[in-house]
Amino acid sequence: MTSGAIMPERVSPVHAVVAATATRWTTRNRMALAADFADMARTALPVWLMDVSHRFRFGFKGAGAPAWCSAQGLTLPGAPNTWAQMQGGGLVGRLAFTEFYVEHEDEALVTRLTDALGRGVQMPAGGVYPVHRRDAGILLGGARAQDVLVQVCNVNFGAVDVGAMPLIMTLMVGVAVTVFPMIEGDQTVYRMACDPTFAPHLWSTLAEIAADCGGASLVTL
Amino acid sequence: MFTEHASLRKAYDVVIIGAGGHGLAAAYYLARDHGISNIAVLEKGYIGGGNTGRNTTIIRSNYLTPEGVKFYDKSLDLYQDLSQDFDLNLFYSTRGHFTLAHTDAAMRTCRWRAEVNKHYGVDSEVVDARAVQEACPQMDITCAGHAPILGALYHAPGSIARHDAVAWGYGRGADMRGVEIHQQTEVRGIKVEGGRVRGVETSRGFIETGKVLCAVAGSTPRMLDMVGLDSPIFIHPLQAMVSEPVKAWLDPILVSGSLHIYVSQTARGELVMGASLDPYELHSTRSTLDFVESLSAHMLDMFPFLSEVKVNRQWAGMADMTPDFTPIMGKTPVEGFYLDAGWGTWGFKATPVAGWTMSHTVANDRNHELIEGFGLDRFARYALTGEKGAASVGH
Amino acid sequence: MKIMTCPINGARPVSEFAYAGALRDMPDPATATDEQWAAYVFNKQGKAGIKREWWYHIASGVWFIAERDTAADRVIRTYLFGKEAA
Amino acid sequence: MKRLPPQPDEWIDRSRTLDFRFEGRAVNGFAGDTLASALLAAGEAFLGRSFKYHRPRSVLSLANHDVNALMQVTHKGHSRPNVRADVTPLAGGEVVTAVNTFGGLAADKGRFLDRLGAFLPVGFYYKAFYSKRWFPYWERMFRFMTGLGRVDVAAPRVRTPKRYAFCDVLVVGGGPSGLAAALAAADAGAKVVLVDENQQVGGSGLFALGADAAQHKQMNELVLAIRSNRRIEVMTGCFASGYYTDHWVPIVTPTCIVKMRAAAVVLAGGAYEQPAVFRNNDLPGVMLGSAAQRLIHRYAVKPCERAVVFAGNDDAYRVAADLAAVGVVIAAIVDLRPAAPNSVPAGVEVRRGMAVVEALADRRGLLRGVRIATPAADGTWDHAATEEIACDGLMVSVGFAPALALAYQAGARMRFDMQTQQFVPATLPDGLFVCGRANGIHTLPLKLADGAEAGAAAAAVAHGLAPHPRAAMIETAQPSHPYPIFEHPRGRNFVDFDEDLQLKDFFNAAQEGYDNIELLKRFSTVGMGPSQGKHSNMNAIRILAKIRGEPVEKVGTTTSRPMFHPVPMAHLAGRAFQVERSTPLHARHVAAGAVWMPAGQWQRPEYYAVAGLRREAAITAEVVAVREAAGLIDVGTLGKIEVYGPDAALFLERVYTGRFANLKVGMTRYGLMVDESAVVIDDGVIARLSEEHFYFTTTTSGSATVYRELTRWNTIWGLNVGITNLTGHLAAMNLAGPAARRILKTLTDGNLSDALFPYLGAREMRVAGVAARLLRVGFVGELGYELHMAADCAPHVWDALTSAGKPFGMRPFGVEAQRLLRLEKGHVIIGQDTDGLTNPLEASMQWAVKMDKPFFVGQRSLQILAKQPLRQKLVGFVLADDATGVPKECHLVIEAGAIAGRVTSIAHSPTLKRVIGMALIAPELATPGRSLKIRIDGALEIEAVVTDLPFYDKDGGRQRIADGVDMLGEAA
Repeated sequence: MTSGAIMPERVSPVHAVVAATATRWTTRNRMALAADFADMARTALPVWLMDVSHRFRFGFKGAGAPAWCSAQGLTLPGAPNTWAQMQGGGLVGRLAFTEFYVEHEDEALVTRLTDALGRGVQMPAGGVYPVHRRDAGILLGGARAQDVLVQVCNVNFGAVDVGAMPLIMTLMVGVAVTVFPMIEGDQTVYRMACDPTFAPHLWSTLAEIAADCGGASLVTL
Repeated sequence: MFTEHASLRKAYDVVIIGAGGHGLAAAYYLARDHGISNIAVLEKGYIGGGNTGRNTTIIRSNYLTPEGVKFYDKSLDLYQDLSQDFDLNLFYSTRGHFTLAHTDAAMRTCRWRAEVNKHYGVDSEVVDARAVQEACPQMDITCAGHAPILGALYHAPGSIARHDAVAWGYGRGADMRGVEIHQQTEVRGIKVEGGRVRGVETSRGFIETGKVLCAVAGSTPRMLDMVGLDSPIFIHPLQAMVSEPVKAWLDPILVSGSLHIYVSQTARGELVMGASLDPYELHSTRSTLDFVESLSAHMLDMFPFLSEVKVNRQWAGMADMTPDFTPIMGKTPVEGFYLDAGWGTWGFKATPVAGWTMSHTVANDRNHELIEGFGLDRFARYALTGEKGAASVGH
Repeated sequence: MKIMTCPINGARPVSEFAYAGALRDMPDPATATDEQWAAYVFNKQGKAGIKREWWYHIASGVWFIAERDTAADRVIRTYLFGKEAA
Repeated sequence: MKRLPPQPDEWIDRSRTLDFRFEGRAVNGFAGDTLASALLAAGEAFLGRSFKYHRPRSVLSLANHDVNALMQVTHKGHSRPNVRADVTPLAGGEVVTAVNTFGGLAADKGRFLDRLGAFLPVGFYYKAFYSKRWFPYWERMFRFMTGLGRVDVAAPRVRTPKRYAFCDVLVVGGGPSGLAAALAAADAGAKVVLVDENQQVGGSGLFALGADAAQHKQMNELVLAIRSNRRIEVMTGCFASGYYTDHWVPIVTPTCIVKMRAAAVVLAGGAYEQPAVFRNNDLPGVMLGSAAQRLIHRYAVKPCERAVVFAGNDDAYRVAADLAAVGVVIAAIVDLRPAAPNSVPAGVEVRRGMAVVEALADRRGLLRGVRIATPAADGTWDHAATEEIACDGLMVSVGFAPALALAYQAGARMRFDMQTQQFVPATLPDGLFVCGRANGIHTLPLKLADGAEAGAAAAAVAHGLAPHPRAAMIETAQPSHPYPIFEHPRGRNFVDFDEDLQLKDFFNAAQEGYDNIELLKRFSTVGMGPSQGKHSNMNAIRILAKIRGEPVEKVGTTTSRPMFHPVPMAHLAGRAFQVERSTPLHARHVAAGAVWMPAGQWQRPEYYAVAGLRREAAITAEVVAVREAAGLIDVGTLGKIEVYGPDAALFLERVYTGRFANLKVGMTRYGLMVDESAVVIDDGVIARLSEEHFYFTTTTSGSATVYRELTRWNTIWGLNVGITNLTGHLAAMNLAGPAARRILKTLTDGNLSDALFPYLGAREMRVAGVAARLLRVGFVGELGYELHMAADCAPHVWDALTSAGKPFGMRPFGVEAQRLLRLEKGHVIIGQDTDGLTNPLEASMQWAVKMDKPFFVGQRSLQILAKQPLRQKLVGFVLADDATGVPKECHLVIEAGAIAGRVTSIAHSPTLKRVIGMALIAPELATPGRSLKIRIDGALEIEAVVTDLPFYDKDGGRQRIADGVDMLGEAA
């Protein structure tokens, strides 16, 4: 493996495809991430990709899910298919009506939620069920991010009102993806989550098109 | 060549609904072999304007079930002499037919078909990837690395023919024998009394008859509704496309289940290409863009050098599908109402034998032995034929 | 490409959906005759017309009902199963 | 022809000369030239040979349907067929030859066919050459002659950046009405995309000038307004290849397709000028008036020195004016109409009420003059009273056919308008608008007004407003002559230049009974060539109307289908995305030397290559390892589903054939799934992790569809359960073999004792520090643990097991070894040992079906089937030890000369040292000890004996190995 002698406990679903080009590595949340371009300002690139699979993810669903969400002190996204910012750079997304998706840097926080809901083998709280998630996390940004999106997805992201904090569940090159558009600085950045077994295909496709658009894949820390 | 008849007669011995290949073939054989020529063939559009003129003209008999193999083998047999019979060149061109296998499951199916075919004396064999490459040296048998070809079912008698001409030949033959072909004549209703057919209501008036043969492919459910029958037939569009003419380079007929392709090159030099059914029910012949997009992508996996070759035209037909990929033929619970339907994507190759067996069935009011097992009643008995087995092995 | 409107995710190209056939009422297995049951299992009422159909939004896993004219390919309306009135 | 001095709006850049080769000769043109304009300017008289008779031809329209000027273009190392010279920009450096010649354009050996013409009437090939004996030879010759350009089989795969795009109003066509429409829509606030297939917008407004300076000024101002409008995106050199449902219009650019989703569409594609039909109307030098105007204004090419203009409308006089303006002598205007317009250019002779009935060729086959006569309305003329006029150019302006293809595809209904003698839209679908010549509006001021209205209406629709009704424009001009078609006893009066169809061919076809437009099209192939009838369909309809004695409207038109112009497959294919899935352990398999086999979207290790071992030997080694020590296989492709809730058990009882209500917490049970017709569709292992929490697996291919179908069922049932698909989020691996427990022990503190974790048990514990679910299963027939854990941690666990297993002789094993192991154990693989129609009774799986449950999917159908005799039955068999051959899967079982079944699985068992298998056979044969005949490749018949399953470890002792008991072979 390109990622050094001791294999960290966690492996990014896109590790192998990234490893094909990566030369510098760093470890984050017990996961090896490529660190090429790490010192470069993202905004300098017309389009860039970033592997954020190291973040911790967790979901819950069921009739009691909205109430449980609030009970855990999480901001409840009011409308279906919207998301809310969490302390410390995490987010909670509301998938349709009664399913929620949580993604955060802080393992302790995610563990607390998981435990609060019980470890599966125990009885779940009334009408709320845990959803075990290990999505691949991909960040797409840059002035020409749109040029990449219009080659992979039929949704008109140019017309999306980012301010309304929507999340969009759609297909990208045949892969089911949940997209969280967000403003970072003066750029719109697209945070995406997908089934990790599709991630290598999605990543290499996005990377190929990004490269055609003069971009690159990178990790900034 | 086709006599125009100013008006419909009051009564006919047999009314055939649908002047496609099947209906006209049945009329032809009724007149030629059974001495029944007081026949009206009713067509709401024009001769051969339905699936007869919309298919990709492939003719083969390498089926999976004994019923299927025997039936289609007879069809090929009848095809051999049609050009002479009609004094019309059908361009019946024997090219050899490869069913490509990209997975071991597909190889198993090929072997299954080959064995059943051989058992009934049909010329089929399993060949390896090298044999495929020799027959089509231009092909990238790794299919761009996505789906390497492991081998194929080779069916030497596989042929193509000029589809319109088949309908024209049968039509002219029937016309010469006194059969009346009425184009632009739509069936509005079928009169049934005491479980028996009495007549047909058309856009040009009512006609009496005791025997109605329904050979209307995509319109079958509408006709069945007129006689109060339901069936497992469901209608999905089947699309195809054709390239600009290029000099001859492709001889065999190639079919790939994994890549959803079938392709052959016509005598004019066009590549005729088809794929799988549209994904949902639709009673229309509209075209879709995603069809030509995905079919082109798969074609280029197999033939990268066609990148600059242009697609000239696309079209669609309405395929009358059945749950077991086998037609529904013969007598029905309604006396005097005979069905020739459920042709899905394989109706053209069956044109002669369907007409031949249905003419026998209508003339004698007894199912021809070759279509035993194709009856509408098989579903209530859960006695589906195994043709679908092929499609499902390895799924 | 055809546009289909998911009651939850909104208007999307039909390629984002899976079609699962017409909505059919299952006869009571206890009282249905064998013939009635076989008809339920196999027959399709295949005639063109306005049909209530199962559609599935692949990316979100949402099942819903579409009322569609199968001759004109016109979607009249879509709604969640059981929420027809809404 | 020769190059003119600079013209005001010329498209060529005289500062950039481009060299290329044509038919072996060095030629040059300017940047901005098309292949055709460069060749004409260079004095080339012939550009191609016709499809059937190989007659020399040149440009006809210069409007992308000059199918007789198709080229084979070799550039940058590879060659493209059927390149359209009339519209393809000159690149420089290309090597160009005419397609479909034998021995070159000039010396084409095919030209003898022109003399054979009399023997090659329409559909001639239907009436000849069909003797069974001779057809193959004749067909080979025929295929050699047909087919236009050549495919370069060495050409590379081209991947194109196909993309989606969105706009409020899409305007197709950048002529006067299209420009006006775009401007009006933009002024109404719409985001507009304007597409024009020409290299520059302006359309006829800038070439059909008639030397009219005012029009020239007005048009240039309009173009400027468009260019400077920030709401309008202009795409030139691009065309809309079709109209698809819901305003979905692919725009073909030189490099890719842009899939445009518009809220409203304006079709302003104008009209195709139509040829007149007279003898030798295909001679080089004969062209449409608009072609001459394009040559002059766009490419500064002088069409000829001395011209006759064949007029059927006033446009012809503008053509004459444009010709005269560049110094062409107008020998005469031959006007079909008895009354010519007022504005006749000074000094030009106008022959009113006369027609060109024949073009005359000199020895080289070039135009030397025309014969004119006075025609009757039916196209006949007095052969005694004709005269000749010398000329080297004949410009034909007798009529137009509207470009309505996309409107037809959108479902518009047309009517035939007598005033303009063309089809115009009668009813249009919502959000679709047609303006300009396609709408029957031909004169400039009206076109501008018509376009502006269409654009405003489209913008309204795009903004969700009701389109205000459009005022009906009244066109007073008569741009199209009703019957510009003239018979000639010696024929060669072409109707379809693609297919070389002459007037008499249509009469013959009708004679044969192909006398409705669809049959005529199919029999004669009119309009079936690359130009798709752009210059032939309208005249064909007129001819048929005359033959049938019916009005044109009654004859109707044939259906129009995409492509509007042919589109390269690479454009349609784009990047050709191929969805592929890989488990988290993919890289581990690569490192371990996996040989891959496809499994749906997955690639799975078939086996792991071992240096010095052949495939079979490597697989056997894996089997032996599992039987005697241990093996590890990635089963992460299995579907993994979780069900929670008070009704969880009830739900499973409904979707599986077995019973789960009584399944104890911490235990697993095999589950079989059938569809409503009782056909076996899936199976898996169901674990009960708590009263209201189940976790289960599905087959690899079933994962998505089973989850989907389960959620659909519960949408109907409304049971209180939560169903989750964890397939991709969890990894799974099966550690199996007598050493499995000992290996596992080294990595977990969990209690693995048989008492606390018995066979078929399910437990949660940490393995190598990773939280995992362990299912004690026996698919391969040994002590085994299926480990399920978070996908991101799976490689860590795999590595840990791999090193922990080393001392025990553990090996990774692939799908092929697993297949063999489960076969020894008599376990069925759904889809291999069953097919699309097999029910559980036939699959000998009654044991997994509990008919006494209140309900499960497929139960009622099974009750019906249970009353019927079995059709087939799945059995095990072994080959006699002295068997002289080994059958393969799907070889047939033969009984009394008839097919009695087939082999579904077969292999040589390294464990039992003999060939074992399973077969679906006729029930009457399915008794243990019964001998079967299996036919190999349709010949040799091998003897086999039906045996009970399983073949190996019948009492299942090995899966139940208790603690401490050491059943390790010497291998350990």
